[in-house]
Amino acid sequence: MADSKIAKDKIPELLKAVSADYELYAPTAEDGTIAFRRIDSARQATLDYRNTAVSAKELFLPRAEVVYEFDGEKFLDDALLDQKRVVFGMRPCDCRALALLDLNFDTEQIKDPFYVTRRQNTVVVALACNEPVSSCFCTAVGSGPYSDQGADVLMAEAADYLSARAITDKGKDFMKQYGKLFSADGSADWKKLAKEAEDKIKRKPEFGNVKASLDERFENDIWEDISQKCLGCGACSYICPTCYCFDLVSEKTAGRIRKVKTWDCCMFGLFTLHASGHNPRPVNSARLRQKLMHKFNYYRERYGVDGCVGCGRCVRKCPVNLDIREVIEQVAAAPNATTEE
Amino acid sequence: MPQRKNEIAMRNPYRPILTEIEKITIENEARDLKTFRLAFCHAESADNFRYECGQFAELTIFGVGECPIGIASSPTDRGYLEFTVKRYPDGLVTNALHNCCVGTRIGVRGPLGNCFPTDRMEGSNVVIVGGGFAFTTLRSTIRYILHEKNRGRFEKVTLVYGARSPGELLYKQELERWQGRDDIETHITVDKGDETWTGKEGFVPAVLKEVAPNPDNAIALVCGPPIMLKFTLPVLTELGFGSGEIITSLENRMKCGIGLCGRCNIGSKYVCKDGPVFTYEQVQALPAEM
Amino acid sequence: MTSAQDQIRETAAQLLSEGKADLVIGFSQGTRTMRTTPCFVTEADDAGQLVWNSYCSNNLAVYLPKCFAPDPRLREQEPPPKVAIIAKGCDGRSAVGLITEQQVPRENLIIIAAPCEGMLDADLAQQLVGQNQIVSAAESNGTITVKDDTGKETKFDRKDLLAEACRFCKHRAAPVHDIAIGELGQTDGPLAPDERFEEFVNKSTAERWEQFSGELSKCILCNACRSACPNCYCKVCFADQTRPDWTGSGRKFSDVISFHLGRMFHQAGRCVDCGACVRACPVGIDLRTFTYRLVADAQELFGHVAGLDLEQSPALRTFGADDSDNFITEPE
Amino acid sequence: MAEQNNNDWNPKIVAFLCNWCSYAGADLAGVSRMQYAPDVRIIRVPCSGRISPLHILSALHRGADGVLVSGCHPGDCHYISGNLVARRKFSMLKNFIEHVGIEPERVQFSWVSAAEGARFAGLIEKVVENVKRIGPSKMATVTAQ
Repeated sequence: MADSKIAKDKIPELLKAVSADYELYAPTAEDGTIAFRRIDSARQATLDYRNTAVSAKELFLPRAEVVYEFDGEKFLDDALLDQKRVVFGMRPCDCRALALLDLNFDTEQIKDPFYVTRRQNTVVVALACNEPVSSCFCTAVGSGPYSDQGADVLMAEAADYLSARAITDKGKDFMKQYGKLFSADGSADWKKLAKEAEDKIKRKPEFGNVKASLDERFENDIWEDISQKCLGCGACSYICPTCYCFDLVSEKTAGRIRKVKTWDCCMFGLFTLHASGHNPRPVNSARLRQKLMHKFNYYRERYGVDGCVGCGRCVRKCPVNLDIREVIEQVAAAPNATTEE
Repeated sequence: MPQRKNEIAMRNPYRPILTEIEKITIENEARDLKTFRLAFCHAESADNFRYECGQFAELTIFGVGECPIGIASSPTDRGYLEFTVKRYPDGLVTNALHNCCVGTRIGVRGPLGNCFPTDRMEGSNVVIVGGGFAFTTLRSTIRYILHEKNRGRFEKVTLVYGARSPGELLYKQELERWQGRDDIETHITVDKGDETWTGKEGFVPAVLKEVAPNPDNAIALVCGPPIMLKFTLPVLTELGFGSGEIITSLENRMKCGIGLCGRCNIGSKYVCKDGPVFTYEQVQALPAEM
Repeated sequence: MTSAQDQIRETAAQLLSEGKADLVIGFSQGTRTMRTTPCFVTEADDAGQLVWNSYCSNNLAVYLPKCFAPDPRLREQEPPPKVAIIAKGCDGRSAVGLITEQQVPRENLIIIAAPCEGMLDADLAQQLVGQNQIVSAAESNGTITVKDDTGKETKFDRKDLLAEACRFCKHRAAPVHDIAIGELGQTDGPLAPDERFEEFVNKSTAERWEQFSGELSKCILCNACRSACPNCYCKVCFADQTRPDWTGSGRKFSDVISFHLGRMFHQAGRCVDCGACVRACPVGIDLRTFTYRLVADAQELFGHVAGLDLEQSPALRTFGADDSDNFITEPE
Repeated sequence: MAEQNNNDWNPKIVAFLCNWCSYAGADLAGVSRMQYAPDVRIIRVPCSGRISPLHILSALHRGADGVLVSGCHPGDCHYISGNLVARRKFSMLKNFIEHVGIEPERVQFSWVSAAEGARFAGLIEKVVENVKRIGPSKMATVTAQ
C-alpha cells in the first residue's frame, strides 16, 4: 500500500473519528507531564511532545491487574479486554518495546491471555521521531527514530502534514477505515527524514559487543563500583518500556479472592529472597548486574535481540544520574579477569 | 452466554485447579515437615494432570499466596498428588499451609518445569542420592521406578539417603519397605543417631564414597542442601560419573512458574521453565548466583 | 582564594592520603546537563573527579547507612570504614539524624561542610524552556544562561531555578561538621515565604483531599521516594512486609494512599525537608506539600527541628509531660 | 454514597483500647449496663503506646469509617510513659491526616480510665455521632483518576 498523507490541521478530526469507533489513547499534556491518556470530548491530544515521561507499557501490562477472581467455589470469567483500542502517537522506540514484550508474553508454548488480547485488540499508530532528545540512544540498540517494529501504522511528520504507512494488516484495515481523511499521495522523503533524526542523536554508545563483554565480566569488581551510587529503587524499571518482571499477589476481600499481577523490579532486595532467608542476589551490585544482564545478555541469548529500545527514560529519570550508556561503556572497559588472585 | 467478540482459545496460565487436602502426615520430629495428599475436586482435572518425576507445582492457599513445591507422589499414583512442605518461620504460604486441616481447598497450578530423564535412565543403573528434606521428587522417582510396570525398565537401583537425625528422615515407613526389598539397594544414614538408631551414621558424601556405586552405564540423581551437594558432587566425579550423568534439581524464588515473570533465573536459564532439573554439566555452566 | 571545589578536592585528597578516611562521598560531573552524580572516591589520586557547583542536589547521607551495614555475603564483617561526606545543610542534618538513630557511628564519619546557596532544579529549567532540550548551562553572578538544542539562549535568575525544598531551606550549612569549606551559607530563615504550602493549608478538607489524591494518582509505586530518603534504612520496609500486609497488592488506589501515608508519617519528626523524595519521583508528584506538615508540626508542637544536634532525640522517640492534649476527643 | 442518609447508616469503627484503663472502662460500662452505640469493634492492646500509626492507617485502608484510640490518662500509664510517647505520635498523626484531606473526625483519640464507664459510653456516642456526621470513609472507595 502506498503512503498516504493527512494535513496536520486535520488530525483533530481524525482523532475525533477514531475516538468514536475505538477507545483512543494519545499523548496529552496535563500538570506539566506528557502521558498517554484516554482521549474523549474533554481531552485533547498533543503533537507537541518529544516522548512521554512514563512509557506506554501500562496500556498493555497494567501496573496491577486481576488475573483471576475466585468466589470460594468457582472462578469468575477472566476480565480480558474486549474493546478495540487505538494508541496514537507512540514513538518507534516504545512500539519496538512491544515487539520485545511479545517475545516473552506471546510464545508458542505459553501465552499471557491478558497481554495477548490487549495486543490483538489494539491498533498501534506510531509517530516517527524527528526530535530525539540528548538521552536517546535507540540507534545503539538496533532501533531508530523511524523504526516500524511493533507498530501497525507508522506516521512521519513532514512540514505541515503527516505521511502515513501501514505496516501490518491491522494497520492496513485502519488506513482503509479512515482512508477518506487521507489523500493518496503521501510521499515524504522518509529516508531523508530518518537520516536527519538519526543525526540528532549525538551520543552514540557502542553496544555491539555488549553481550560478549558482559559474558566475560559476570564476576567482576566493576559491578561493586558501578552499583555504589544506585539507590535500588524501581524508577528505571517502572518507566522502562521493556521491563516486564512481575509479581503475583493474593488479595482477599469479603467473599472474593483475587490474584493480582503487579509490576515488580529486580532492583528490589526482596525480589529474589527465599522464604528460608537465603537470597541469591543479596546485594545491590548483584541486582544491578542482573538488570543489565537481563537486558543485554540473557535477552539476546534467549531471543537474539537486546531487551532495550534506547528510549533513554532511565537516563532521564534516574535520581542519581546512573546512566545506562555510561555503565555499559564502563563494564566493557573493565579489566575482564577477576581481580581475586 | 454472551459470545466474546474476539474469542481467543487461550488457557489462563495463572488460574489453578482445585484440590482438597485429603490427608496430612507429619514427617519429622521437629514437626515442620508435613506431607499433604491432595485430591482433585473435579474428575477432569485428575485426568488432565499428567506429570513426570521431578516436576513441581505452584500451590495456592487462597487469599494468602502461592509457592512452588516439588511433586512427591509418583506419576503411577493415580487420583491424588502429594507434596511434602517445610514450614519456614518467615514463609507466608508454608505457614498458612501448615495451619490447614483436612478438607481445605488448595489451588494447584502445574505440572511445571522439566523432569528427571526417565527415558535416558531406562536400561541404566540408577544411583539416587538425597539429603534432608530435598528428597521429595527423588521419592517420586523411586516410587515410579519400583512400580511393578516400570521396575523391569531399569537396571540396578542404589539409594543413599541421609538426614541430620533419625527423627528428620522423611517417609520412614516407605524407607523401611524399600529396605526389605531386593530390587533396590538402600543405604540410609544420619549425621548423628540416637539410642534407638541401629543404622548407619555419617554424612551422605562419606557413605556414598563407601558404597562406591559403579559409574558404568549409570545415572546419578542428587538432591540435597547446598552444603551436601558441594561435597557430594566431587565424590561422584571421583567415582567416575561424568558431569552429564549427574543430575540435580535446583530451586529459586518463583512467582509465575512458567518463565514469564523474570524472577527465578540463574544466568539466562529460568529454573521454573528450563529446570528445575539440570545436569551437573549444565549447572557448572551457570553463573555463580544461586 | 581557591574555589570551594578546589578546596573539596584538596581536603578529600588529604584525608585519603593521610588515611583519615577510607572513602569520600561527594559529587562528580553527571552525564546530563545541569546534573551531577554521586561519586565515591577511595584514592587520593581520584579526588580530582569531585565537583562542587549548583547542581549537587542529591542528599548524600542516603549512602551512609549502607556504608556501615553488614555485608550479607561475609561471615566475618570487616571493621567499619572511615567515611567522609561532602555535606550541604540537608546532607549534614540527615547525617546527624542517622547518628542519633545509631545507623552511623559518629567516630567513623567526617562531615565536610560545603557552602550551599540552594541547588538548582534541572527539570524545572527544562520545563520553563519547553520542548526544546537544554544542551548547556552557564552560571555567572546569579544568572543562569541555558542554551537549548535550537541554539536559543534563555537567561534565568538563579533563585527562579532553585529546587523547591532549597527555596525554603532554613539550614544551608551542615550544623555539625568536622571540616568547613569556604563561606558557609546563611543558616537562618528561608529565602522566600512558602506560598505553595500556605495556599494548600488554607484550602478546605475536601479540596486538600482532592489535591492529595490527585497527586498520588500519578504514583507508579516505584519506591524511588523511599529509596532516595536518607531516613529510609529499615531492613524490611513496612510496605514490603507480608505479615501483616499493610499496603495491599497495589491494585486499589487506597493501597497507594496507604503506602504514601505510612511512608510519609514514618518521617514525622525526622524529615529534614531536603526534597530528595520529590527529586527522585519519576512522575513528578509534589510530595513536599504533604511532608512539610510533619516538619512544621514537629517544630510547632514540640520545638523539634530534626538533625541540628547530636544530643537530640528524634521527636517521636521522646515525650514531654506537658505535651498538648488538645487533639483529644472529650465526651460531652 | 453522598446521597446516603447518614442516620440510617451504621459506620464501622475500630477502637484500639489499652488493656489497663480504657478496656477496663469499657468493661465497666458493660457491667453497669450502660447503653452506647453498637458500631464499635474493640481491639484490646497492651498500651496505647503499642499502637503504631500504621495500625490506624491500616484500619482506614481496610475499610473502617472511623478509628478510636484510647488509653490511660497521661500520668496513669501502667508502663509509666507509654501513653505519653503515644500522645506525641497521635497529635502529629491527627494533624497529618487532616492535612492531606482526611476528615479529623475519622481518627479520634481519648483518655478513659478504668473507673470511667460512663465517660466511655459517652465517648463512644460522641465518636459515632462525629463519624456519622461525615459519612462513609472515602479511603476504601476512592479510585485513581
